[in-house]
Amino acid sequence: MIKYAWLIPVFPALAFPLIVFVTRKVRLLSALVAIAAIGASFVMATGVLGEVLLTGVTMDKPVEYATTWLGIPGLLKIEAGVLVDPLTAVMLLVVTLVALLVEIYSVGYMHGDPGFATFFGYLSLFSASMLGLVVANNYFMIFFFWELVGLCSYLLIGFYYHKSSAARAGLKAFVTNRVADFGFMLGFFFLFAAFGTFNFRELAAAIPSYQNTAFLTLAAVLVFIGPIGKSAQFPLHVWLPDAMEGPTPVSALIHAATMVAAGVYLLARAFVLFASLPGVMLVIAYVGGFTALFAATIAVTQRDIKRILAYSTVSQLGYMVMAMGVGSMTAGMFHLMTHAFFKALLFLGAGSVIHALEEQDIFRMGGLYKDMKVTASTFIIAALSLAGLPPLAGFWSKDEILAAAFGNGFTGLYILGTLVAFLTAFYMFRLIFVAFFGDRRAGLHAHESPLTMTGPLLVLAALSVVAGFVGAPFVSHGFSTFVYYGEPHHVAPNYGVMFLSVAVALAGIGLAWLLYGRPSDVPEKLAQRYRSIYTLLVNKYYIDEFYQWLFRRVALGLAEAFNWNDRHVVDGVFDGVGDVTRISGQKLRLLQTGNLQTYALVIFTAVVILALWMAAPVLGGVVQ
Amino acid sequence: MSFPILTAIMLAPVVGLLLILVIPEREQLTIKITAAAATSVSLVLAILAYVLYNKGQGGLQFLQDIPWVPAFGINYSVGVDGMSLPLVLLTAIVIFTGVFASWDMTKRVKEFFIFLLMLVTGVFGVFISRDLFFFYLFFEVAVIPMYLLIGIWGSTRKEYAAMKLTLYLLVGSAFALIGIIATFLYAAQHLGQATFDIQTLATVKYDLGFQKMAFFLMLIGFGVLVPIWPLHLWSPDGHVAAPTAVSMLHAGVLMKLGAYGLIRAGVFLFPEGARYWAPLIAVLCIVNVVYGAMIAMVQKDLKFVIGYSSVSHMGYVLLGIAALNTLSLNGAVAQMFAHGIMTALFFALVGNVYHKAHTREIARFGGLAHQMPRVAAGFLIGGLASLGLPGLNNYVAEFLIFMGSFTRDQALLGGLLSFRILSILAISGIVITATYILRVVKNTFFGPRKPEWDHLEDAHGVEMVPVVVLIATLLLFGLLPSLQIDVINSGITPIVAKIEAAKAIGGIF
Amino acid sequence: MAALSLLTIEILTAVLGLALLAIGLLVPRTDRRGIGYVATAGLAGLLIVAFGMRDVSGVVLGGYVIDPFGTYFKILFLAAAILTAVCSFDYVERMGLNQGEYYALLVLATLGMMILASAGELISLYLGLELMTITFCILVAFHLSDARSAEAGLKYILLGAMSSAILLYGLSLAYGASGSTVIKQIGQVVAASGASPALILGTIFLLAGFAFKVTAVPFHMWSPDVYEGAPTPVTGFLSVASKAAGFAALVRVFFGALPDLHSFWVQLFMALAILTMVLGNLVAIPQTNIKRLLAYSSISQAGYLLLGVVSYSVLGIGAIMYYAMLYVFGNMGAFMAATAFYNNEGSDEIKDYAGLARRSPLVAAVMLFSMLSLAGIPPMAGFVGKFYLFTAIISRGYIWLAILAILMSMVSVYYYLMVARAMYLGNPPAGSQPVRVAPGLQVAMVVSLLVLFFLGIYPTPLTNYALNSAMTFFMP
Amino acid sequence: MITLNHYLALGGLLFCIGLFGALAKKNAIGVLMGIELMLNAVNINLVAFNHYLEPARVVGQVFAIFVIVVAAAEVAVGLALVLNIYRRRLDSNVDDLNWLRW
Repeated sequence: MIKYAWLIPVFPALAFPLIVFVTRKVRLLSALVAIAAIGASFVMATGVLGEVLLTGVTMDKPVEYATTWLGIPGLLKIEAGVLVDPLTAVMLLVVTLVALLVEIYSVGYMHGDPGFATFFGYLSLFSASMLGLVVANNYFMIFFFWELVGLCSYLLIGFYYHKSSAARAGLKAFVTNRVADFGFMLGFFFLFAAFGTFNFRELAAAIPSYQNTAFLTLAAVLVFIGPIGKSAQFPLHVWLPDAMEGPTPVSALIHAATMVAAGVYLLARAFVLFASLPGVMLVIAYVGGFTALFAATIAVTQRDIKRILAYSTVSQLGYMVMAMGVGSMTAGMFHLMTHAFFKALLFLGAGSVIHALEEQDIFRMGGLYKDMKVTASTFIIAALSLAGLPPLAGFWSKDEILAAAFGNGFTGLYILGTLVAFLTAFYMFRLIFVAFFGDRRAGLHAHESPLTMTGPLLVLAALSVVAGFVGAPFVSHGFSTFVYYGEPHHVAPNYGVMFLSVAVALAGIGLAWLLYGRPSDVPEKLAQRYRSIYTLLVNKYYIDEFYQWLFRRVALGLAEAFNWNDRHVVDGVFDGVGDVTRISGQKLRLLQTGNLQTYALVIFTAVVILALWMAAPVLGGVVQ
Repeated sequence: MSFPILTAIMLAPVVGLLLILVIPEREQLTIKITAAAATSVSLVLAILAYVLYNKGQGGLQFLQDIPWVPAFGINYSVGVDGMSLPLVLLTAIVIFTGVFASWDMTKRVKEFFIFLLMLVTGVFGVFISRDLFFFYLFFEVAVIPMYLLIGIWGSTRKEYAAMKLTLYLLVGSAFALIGIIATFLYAAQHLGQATFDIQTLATVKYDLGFQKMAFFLMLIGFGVLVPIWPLHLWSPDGHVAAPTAVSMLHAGVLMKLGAYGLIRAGVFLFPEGARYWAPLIAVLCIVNVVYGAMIAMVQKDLKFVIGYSSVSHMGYVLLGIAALNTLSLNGAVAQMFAHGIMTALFFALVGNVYHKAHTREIARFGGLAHQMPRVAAGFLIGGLASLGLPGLNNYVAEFLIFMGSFTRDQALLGGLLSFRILSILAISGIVITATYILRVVKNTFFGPRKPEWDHLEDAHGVEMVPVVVLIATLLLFGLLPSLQIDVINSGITPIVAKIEAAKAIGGIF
Repeated sequence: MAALSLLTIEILTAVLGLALLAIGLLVPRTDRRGIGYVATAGLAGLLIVAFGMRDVSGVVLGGYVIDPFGTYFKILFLAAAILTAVCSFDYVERMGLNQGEYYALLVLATLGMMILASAGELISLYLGLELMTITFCILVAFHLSDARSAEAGLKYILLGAMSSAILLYGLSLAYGASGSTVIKQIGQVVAASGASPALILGTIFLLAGFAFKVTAVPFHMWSPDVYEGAPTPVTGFLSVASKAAGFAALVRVFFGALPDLHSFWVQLFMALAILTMVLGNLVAIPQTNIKRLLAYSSISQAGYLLLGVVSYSVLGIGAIMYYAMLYVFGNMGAFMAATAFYNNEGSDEIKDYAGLARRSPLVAAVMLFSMLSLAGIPPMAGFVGKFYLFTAIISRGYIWLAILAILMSMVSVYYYLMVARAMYLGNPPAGSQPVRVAPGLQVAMVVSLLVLFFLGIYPTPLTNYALNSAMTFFMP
Repeated sequence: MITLNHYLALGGLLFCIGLFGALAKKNAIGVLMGIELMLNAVNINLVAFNHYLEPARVVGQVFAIFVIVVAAAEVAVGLALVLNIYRRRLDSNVDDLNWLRW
């Protein structure tokens, strides 16, 4: 199976042109093509995972094969290759599974949309790029697909291109990521300059023995900029909340479960690079930790259901990055997996709600539980999982991160993580209490979504419950012995940490119940009391405004200045030369007076001048 | 002797031109078809040559020599190597699509196609010449038709732009001519025989002072064409004023003449001079890239955006030349090709919109994707190409240039500045490019539908030929770059060999 | 008697001229148009004869040199004369005067140039010069009904006379300094006994005299006025032929008699060349009258030709010869187009040329390509000529001079394109008919156009001919 | 004893006088006469040189005679043109000959 792993991206890659050029007119057929393709990939992916497990392919003994895509003898060899190790296998499974479910869900969600077929085309293109990114065996290839997923995200965010806001959000997402990619690209240029290869394993072999730490640090930091953008870490997180302009399935698949996780995946892939540089690791850890807290605080005050989930996503991604930073690649990937399931579930649930209500402001919802039982219950399960209550998936993965932070002596980050856990529980249940309980708002008549939509919800719900067990501490040969860096280490369960995290989670839920569980005016009072903080949070720390100012005033101002310079100064100089020529012509022409005696005079004067010029040496000789 | 395929490529337009001369003016369709036929012959032959070219063997192929002016050692000698072959192909593609892009031309059609074919003949000639004299001669042949084409069929400030363009190009070429003659005389002394054959000239050992002088002359001469800042102003004005097909040919091919000449007659003949001036080129190329892109960001007219984006993109070519190593030079040539195709695509589409909407003011557009989805898609793809999206030809080119210039680790200004810093600055252009291109796409094609444009019909029928052909080309070489790079590399190798053989001298600063 | 056979061309030309004079008096006014045809035919015949004698060389009476160099120029003069004659048919009829005289003078002027080109001795040189000048100034003033023509004539005769006075003074000094009027002997004397101050002074006077004929700045000032006032075909003839003759004589005297002083006069000529190129081109820009524009452009052309002298080499002379020859076709082409236009519109103002391309593609094309040739844009012959000239001076190390020259020729592109702009970009005035051109003139225009293209694309034959002739001039 | 230089000085003087006349006289006829003086100055030179350098051969004198003849022809044409213009404008002032300029 593994030796056909390269087919996994190929299926959806073929589906895209097929849909766009052939079946676009036939809507349902297009959907089928897309689903069939990703389904095939899913089957392959499971097969690959199975083979990895059975044939004992481990992180140290991966399977790799490649063909040269572009080569310049002796200088450059760029491979198109496949690298399969447990990391890849897991990632493949997660991506194909979520993608499959989301596409099925979309049949119901997008039904009736004019761009139905195109939508599935884009989804297929995205899946292809994402899977390509996952199987990539070198930096160049990963960057290649990295950019392509960026493109798909741009296309899908701007899918409703008639909405200016959507178009703007797409642009913002692409440009923000571009900034990050610039860093990423420089990063692996530095690596190439130092080692002359892009290949992960060759680099992994070479890096430990490389002396010039400063150079390597520079490279590592630059590479890390990539994830900062893709995984929406502070300060490049701004694009992700706006990305919610896209259709909800897109938010679920791309901007929650898979693409945004690509950054974390890259960190895992390049882990050898960072692991050797404690300083960089620290940076990563704190960027992640800070983002987690920062985003959580914003999520607390948002009203739009998708934005709350978006900030929660940012926050959780921060968690994963932090996990990488504290040195536990296992924990990071583990959380990536579980998060993929329950966050996708949350978004799809939200989508189902929006689909029913055409409404996104949670404070205009309420009592949805009565009308949409499936949606609501699955949503709650996912929320509990995210909040980290045992025995749900989220609990295990988050606990592993906290344990790692604590265990590796990052106490500060540990506390911070715990705080985030509290906030997470709080804002999730704030959402739930407001939207799903309480009494119906007037004018809103919700109805449960069709099976195509609820089906995926149920599957994901199941996963959100069980997925955690693969990595539970009491499982001897679990996730941690499967996906790891360096030595497979089985961390012993740290019950203190477990207990505390559960406690804070419960506390959060309780607080949410106190404030929002029943009618009360406390929230308003608090908002009044701490107005400054409240506005700061509502306005997301004014970071968007800052970037706006930076672009409009600074960048465009500079551009205008350049433009003026080009049009007036530079052009002025060259046109000036032309004018001088022309004018001097007009002036010189006046010498031609028309009077023949003047002409004669000129002639004789010239003769005299020439004579003197020639005679000068002779006369000079006479004088001496 | 075998079939002179290159001469045929060049003369096919001439034949078409002569045929059109005898077709009465009112037979517009016949004229257009004749032009299309002539150019398609060139295209087919060019593709044939590209396929038949023996990469393994490399070097100049499809040679043909006819003694021309023995007294001066001038021969009509043609041949292509890995560097010129892609550019011949580029020219063929662009002119072919250009004819279709000007299918809706109705004003003085006969003269238009006559001049157009005259122009392209010159361009072909430049790329296939192995003889510096003919190289220059063909180049100049291309200039005057350009003046008339822009002057008669142009749009905004056409007469001013046409004159400006012509004078810039001619003054520039003047320096190149001096350089060529000086080289010729120098070589004639050392070889004891008069020759203009580039390969032979390259065997001469020019002393350092001469190299500095000659390369500088070439730099100005061909730099104007590239266009190198601050000699670039003819290009935005020219692009904007020129009619669609001419803009395509002009931005698509003519600028490449400059870069090509700079490599062929500059770097190849005077490697040491090149080393000496490289830092200057590098600095100017940053201005091109960043400054050009910034200016493009605030343009109001679609064509001005594309015009300045060309300035910016050709900056990458300059960077590739300045870095003077295999990767970068491969990238530079690839970028010439890729940019040519990409920008031709842009101009074809903008021309299409302009022809129907009679305006190019971005502010007036918006939501055009509703009325013209195909145009929008094409434009978006062009935009993605120009911002260097993987999977499209430009990415490969830019990537190679960046790699090349980045791996060049040279200290400038006594260590104050490193070449690597310069290349990083230049690479930052990809961000600005993404910004302005996608902003234009957003403001022009996305957003709510504007009823005032409902009368616009989407590109269809013949109008789609350029779009399809050009996009297909971008994808082909973007997904299978080795088809392109292997050829180019076979042409770059000897040049790099000369550069490495040259004694390592410091740059101007 | 072998000596006389060397003079075949001159004798026949004289005969033709006198014959035309006689015919002009004999035939009735009604069908005098035929005279033009006779003249053309005769000149064509002479051209053939001259071409037949292109390799003959010998000396008549010790002072009159027949050599390929001279014959080359004779061919040039005849070509120019033929084009002028063809160009004059309608024009002279419009002037409605005794056509016999006109063509006779034309032919005699040609004879003067021939003598000038072959004169190996100062007296005959002077005679040739004056024959040319006097006939020309009658031709210039030929348009009796037009006061401007008369003014031009008077200016030409007065200034011409002054300049020849200067020239004569120079000749007398040269004679005095060397005791001989035979150029070769003067050369030997100078080589033997060096240069006396008197001779240097004489050199300067000679230079001034020739500079006047070749319209080198600042001795050019007569030419714009005369060119504008004169009948258009005459202007054309004057601008190409008398200039070429001037150069022929100049080269003979300076390269033949004063090679040992070249370090002196080369720098003088360089100064003149620079002034001529710069001023000629700059002042041409603001012109609005096509003849005056061409006048200034032909001044600047003289500047380029002087570069050949400055280079002081075989290549230089060859370049001069090549350039002069194609300059005949380039300039005459432009003047023929101008004449054709004048015959229809009665105007020489550039603004009236608006939309000419639509009214008469041929005339417009001839004007355009002739001007491109003058500007030195490939594939026109002018490019090759300039290429040789620049090569010649760069080979002498004057790169800066070459750059200046070529920049100036780019300036010239500007004002030539201004005409092209009117013809192609402008729109014809409402209700204008197509320009009709007499068949003879059409043929002539097409021929000169073809020559320009041919010499531009395949210059080899003329190149070789010019270079070989230059060679024989240096080492007879 | 009169030497060659005396003659040359005379010639030079005459040339300058003629030149002055040519430049200063406003009447076209006057200008023509000035030019005649210049030509005569040349003749003096020629004859003097001939006499002092190589009395045997008469090259210089022949030259002088040619000059005289040609000068006559020149004057003839010149006068004709002056007459033509005089008929037209009833004056022969060279300052008024400026229709053609710039």
